[in-house]
Amino acid sequence: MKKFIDSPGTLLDTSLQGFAKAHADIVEVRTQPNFVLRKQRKTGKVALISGGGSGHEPLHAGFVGYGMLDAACPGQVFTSPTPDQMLEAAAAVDGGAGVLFIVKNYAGDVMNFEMAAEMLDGPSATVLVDDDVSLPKDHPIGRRGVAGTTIVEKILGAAAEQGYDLAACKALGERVVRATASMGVALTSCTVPALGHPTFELGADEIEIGVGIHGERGRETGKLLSASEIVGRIAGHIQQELNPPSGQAVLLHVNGFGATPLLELHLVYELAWQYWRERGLNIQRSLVGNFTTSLDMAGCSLTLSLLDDEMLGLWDAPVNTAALRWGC
Amino acid sequence: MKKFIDSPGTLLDTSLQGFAKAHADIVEVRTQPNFVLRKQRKTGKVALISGGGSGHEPLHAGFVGYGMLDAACPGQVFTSPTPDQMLEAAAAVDGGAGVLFIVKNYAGDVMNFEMAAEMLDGPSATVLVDDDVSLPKDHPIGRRGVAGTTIVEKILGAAAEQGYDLAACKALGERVVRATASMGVALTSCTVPALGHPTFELGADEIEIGVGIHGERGRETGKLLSASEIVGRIAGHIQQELNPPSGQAVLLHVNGFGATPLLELHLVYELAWQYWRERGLNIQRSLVGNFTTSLDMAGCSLTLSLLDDEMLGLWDAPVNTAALRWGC
Amino acid sequence: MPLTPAQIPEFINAISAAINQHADEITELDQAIGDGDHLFNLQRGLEALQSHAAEIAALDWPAAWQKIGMTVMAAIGGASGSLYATLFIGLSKHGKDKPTDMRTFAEALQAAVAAVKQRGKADVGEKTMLDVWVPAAETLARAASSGKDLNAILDQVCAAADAGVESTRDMLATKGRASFLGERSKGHIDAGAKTAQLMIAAIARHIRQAA
Amino acid sequence: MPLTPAQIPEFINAISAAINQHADEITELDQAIGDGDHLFNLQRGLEALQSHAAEIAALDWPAAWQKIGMTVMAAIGGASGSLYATLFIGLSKHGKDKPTDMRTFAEALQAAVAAVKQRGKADVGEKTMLDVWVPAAETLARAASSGKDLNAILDQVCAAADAGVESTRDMLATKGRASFLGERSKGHIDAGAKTAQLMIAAIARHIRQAA
Ligand SMILES: Nc1ncnc2c1ncn2[C@@H]1O[C@H](COP(=O)(O)OP(=O)(O)O)[C@@H](O)[C@H]1O
Ligand SMILES: Nc1ncnc2c1ncn2[C@@H]1O[C@H](COP(=O)(O)OP(=O)(O)O)[C@@H](O)[C@H]1O
Ligand SMILES: [Mg+2]
Ligand SMILES: [Mg+2]
Ligand SMILES: [Mg+2]
Ligand SMILES: [Mg+2]
Repeated sequence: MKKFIDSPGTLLDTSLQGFAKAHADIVEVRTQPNFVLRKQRKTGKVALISGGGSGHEPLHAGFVGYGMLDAACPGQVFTSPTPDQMLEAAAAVDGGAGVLFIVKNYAGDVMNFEMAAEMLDGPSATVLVDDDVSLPKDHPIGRRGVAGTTIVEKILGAAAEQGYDLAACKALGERVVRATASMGVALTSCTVPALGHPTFELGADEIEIGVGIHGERGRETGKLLSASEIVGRIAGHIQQELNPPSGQAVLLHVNGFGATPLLELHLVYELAWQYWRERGLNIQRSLVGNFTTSLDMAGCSLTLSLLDDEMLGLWDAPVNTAALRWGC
Repeated sequence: MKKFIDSPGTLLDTSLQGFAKAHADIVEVRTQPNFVLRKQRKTGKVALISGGGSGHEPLHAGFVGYGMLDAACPGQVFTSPTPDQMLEAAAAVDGGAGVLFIVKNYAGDVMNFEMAAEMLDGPSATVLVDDDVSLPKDHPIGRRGVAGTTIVEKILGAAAEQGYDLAACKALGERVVRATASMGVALTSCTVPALGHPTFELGADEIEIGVGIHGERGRETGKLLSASEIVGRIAGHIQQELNPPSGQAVLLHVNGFGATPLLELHLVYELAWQYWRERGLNIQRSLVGNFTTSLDMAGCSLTLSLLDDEMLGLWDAPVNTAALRWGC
Repeated sequence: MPLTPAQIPEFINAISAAINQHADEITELDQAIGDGDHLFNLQRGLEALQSHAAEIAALDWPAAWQKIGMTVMAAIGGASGSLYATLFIGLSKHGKDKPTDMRTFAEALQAAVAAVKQRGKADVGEKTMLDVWVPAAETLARAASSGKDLNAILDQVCAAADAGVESTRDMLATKGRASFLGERSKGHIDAGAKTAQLMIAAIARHIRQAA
Repeated sequence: MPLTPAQIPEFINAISAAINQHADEITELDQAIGDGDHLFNLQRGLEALQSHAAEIAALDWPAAWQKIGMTVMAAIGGASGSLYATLFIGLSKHGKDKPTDMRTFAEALQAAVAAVKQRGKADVGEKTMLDVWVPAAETLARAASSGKDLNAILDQVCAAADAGVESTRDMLATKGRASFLGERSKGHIDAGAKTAQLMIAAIARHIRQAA
């Protein structure tokens, strides 16, 4: 394994210190237990808290700041954070209007956030993100939360900033989740620092279709395809899931898993754009880049969100975080 | 080779189309010859034009927009663009106050921009970026331009926006270049799409020290070191070069080469921060992320810029591009 | 010889030794159909317990279980972190105000395992640690209430745990990360089932030796 | 049999064939001490020339060289793009208002190579294409002015080009990307020198066959 680390055990904590310093205008990092919170807090506003295993950066810590998250709880690499992190984060950022947990649908994340919510004194609610359509809708533990999380967190962040109350935030979050579908393809596995070697081996002409974001295998190993074929394939699943009417306004997000160059991500964006334009969609907003990553995995996912005017306005609202910034 | 491409020959053009659509609020892309220009142009302002081989994204097209570049000329992957691109770009963005070319010091880039400047009718000047201290100062063709380019382009972009004239822009640019030093380390090579395999092979316990940004070998192949050792090593070269007095205000930039996760880049930032704090520097600004990449190369570079008040103010000035955005 | 919390440090050490001895196997299992962190998760939990061992040893059983639960809750993370936290907090809740003999422990364990089922929304047959904990707890309850001698009880519980691990091999995973793989999850035993069995076996071995 | 621009399409094809035949070798060379794009750069240039070949064939020599120069300038990029553009534009400038015999061509070539030196701020001995173009142009001038027959001239020029390529092997690169490698640049011949030699040899072969 070749990585910039001193030891797997110190990677996360040292990295968080660097993150805090590099973005000291926006965030603070607290330790024991670890959480990242925004510097400028606001009372009377629903506090948004997310979190999950590390290794997906900039998700979630990179989304802490004005117009998005109030706090993020980073677990060890690919390991859900623990309830004490969430409780401390809630204590630090609760502005008196309740806490909304935004949770990607993984057993570990769900159960740890659930324990935190049970132990929390004040009012809280949870929005579960499960946008990965590579799994069937009736999958026994539900679908995974993947790159659509960025969209959910951005839109909810704007809503909370504008004074939506806890119930309205939860309802909006669930609406965004329902309107959002993603699917990803891996060209390589990734190397978890504590493991020291790639989680799985792929042949030189193989790709993994329908992957999550933890370096685990996907639903299917396939032969290497052209970018057009890959886009046709995964866009097809999303299209089938959302079945948007012609003229529907959408947000198209191409998310890199970490090691895929922007040159390729923009190519994928162009192909996906063409795919959906041919199907009559009105692609109003876009997001291309590495937002929900899997360490050093090569690959990418497509996410489509059906937008209504409210969601569009909230998407466009000012945001000032390490990884997403506009309008301020 | 596993990449998202249909064919190496169409990668760049299709990707540029995707880039144009994904950032349609900020840029336009023209073809035959290819160049990217900002949508909102301004007369009476020095026009800043940069360019270079593709494969370094977001550099330079990602820096086109308010407060930074007026146009960027993307060459084929790792191949300098051609004079006709620069001439067309100049014709499109010249606001009547002359054209400043920002050129990374590579023979191909230098010669092609030189030919363009010779053929250009109006006044022009060139700022050559040569911040790579892995080469000796007296290297026969000078040092390479690497990640410091982002800093030069940001500061000059703000200056041009504020009305600096051509001579003032050139003088400032040369001052920033003199105040800036970089050095990089590669953990892997990268794969140029037209080639289809990594440009060089590194052993599982080897790193390449003092690399440029074209996947070429560095000055030296070394054994894998800890992150602290690597940072100590390359920061040491930069420190020796700039020899900043204690208390000096600086900008510290950790640049990823493409496949190195943010988790590691922030770790490197923390270690570099400690290195320079121990030497009494006043680290006032930071930039951590993938800005000057080498396709899918794993690795990173450190860049240190000594800041004076003018440079600091220009760094902080509003910028609105695909890849850098703040204050607006 | 009734067990007391004073013995907890020894149990923790025995479990740690067993887990470390099977480190590579555990990681391979969680990598094959999970995400490869299960070993490190447990090791983090065991280290945290080791550093609180003296404190825990001085408590009564319910307080000790509670402290163990809170410690692993904060140290492990992941699915196994919340599940083991639930298990130990469950033991604490259900062991309160009761004598600490084998029968009441067996009852408390059954209740705690039920809490784990609820936390995980899972049951036997889904290729998880429950395929070990459920039969082990049931066997303990049955054996303890039938008045068997300690060694016989331990043998039966260990046998149930062994069979439980093995049963996961051909199961289709419907809970945990392995479930994402669908049919591809078949053919590997579940990492969490394996470590549950290792813990049970380590404790049984330690009790036998101490006896 | 004086050469005319009408033959340019054949020359382009002959050069393309030679370059394609040595494709792997060229790429290996530019990869060993450069960045691996030299083959594709030349191929892009040659394709562009091929698509303008008919138009170029109808021009007079100075206009043809100018068009060739502008075409490669816009098609190639990289170091070789500007250098070859400079070479051909140089041939155009220096060939104007002069008869198109071998001597005046040789003079024009020397002037054009001088322009390339200036563009590249380089000279022989720096491990570049100049290690082929400079001796080839000098040899051509010497041989042409000594009134040798065409085949002998061609043989000498080709020999000079061959020797030029070989001379780059043990040189320390001081220009081009290879110079970044310092001592590590030694032991490989320069890709741009190799392709210059391939072009010269292909043209010579074609002239001989046509004669
Ligand atoms: N819903 C669940 N109910 C019971 N056990 C589960 C459940 N989900 C996962 N497990 C168990 O947890 C183990 C994985 O633990 P671990 O690797 O530490 O966490 P994670 O799955 O979050 O990476 C699985 O092997 C399985 O035995
Ligand atoms: N300054 C220079 N003067 C003359 N020839 C040069 C110079 N720099 C590079 N070359 C030649 O150009 C060749 C490389 O061309 P190419 O690979 O197409 O461009 P690049 O170096 O920009 O990738 C080198 O092998 C060398 O022969
Ligand atoms: Mg995990
Ligand atoms: Mg090149
Ligand atoms: Mg796991
Ligand atoms: Mg080259």
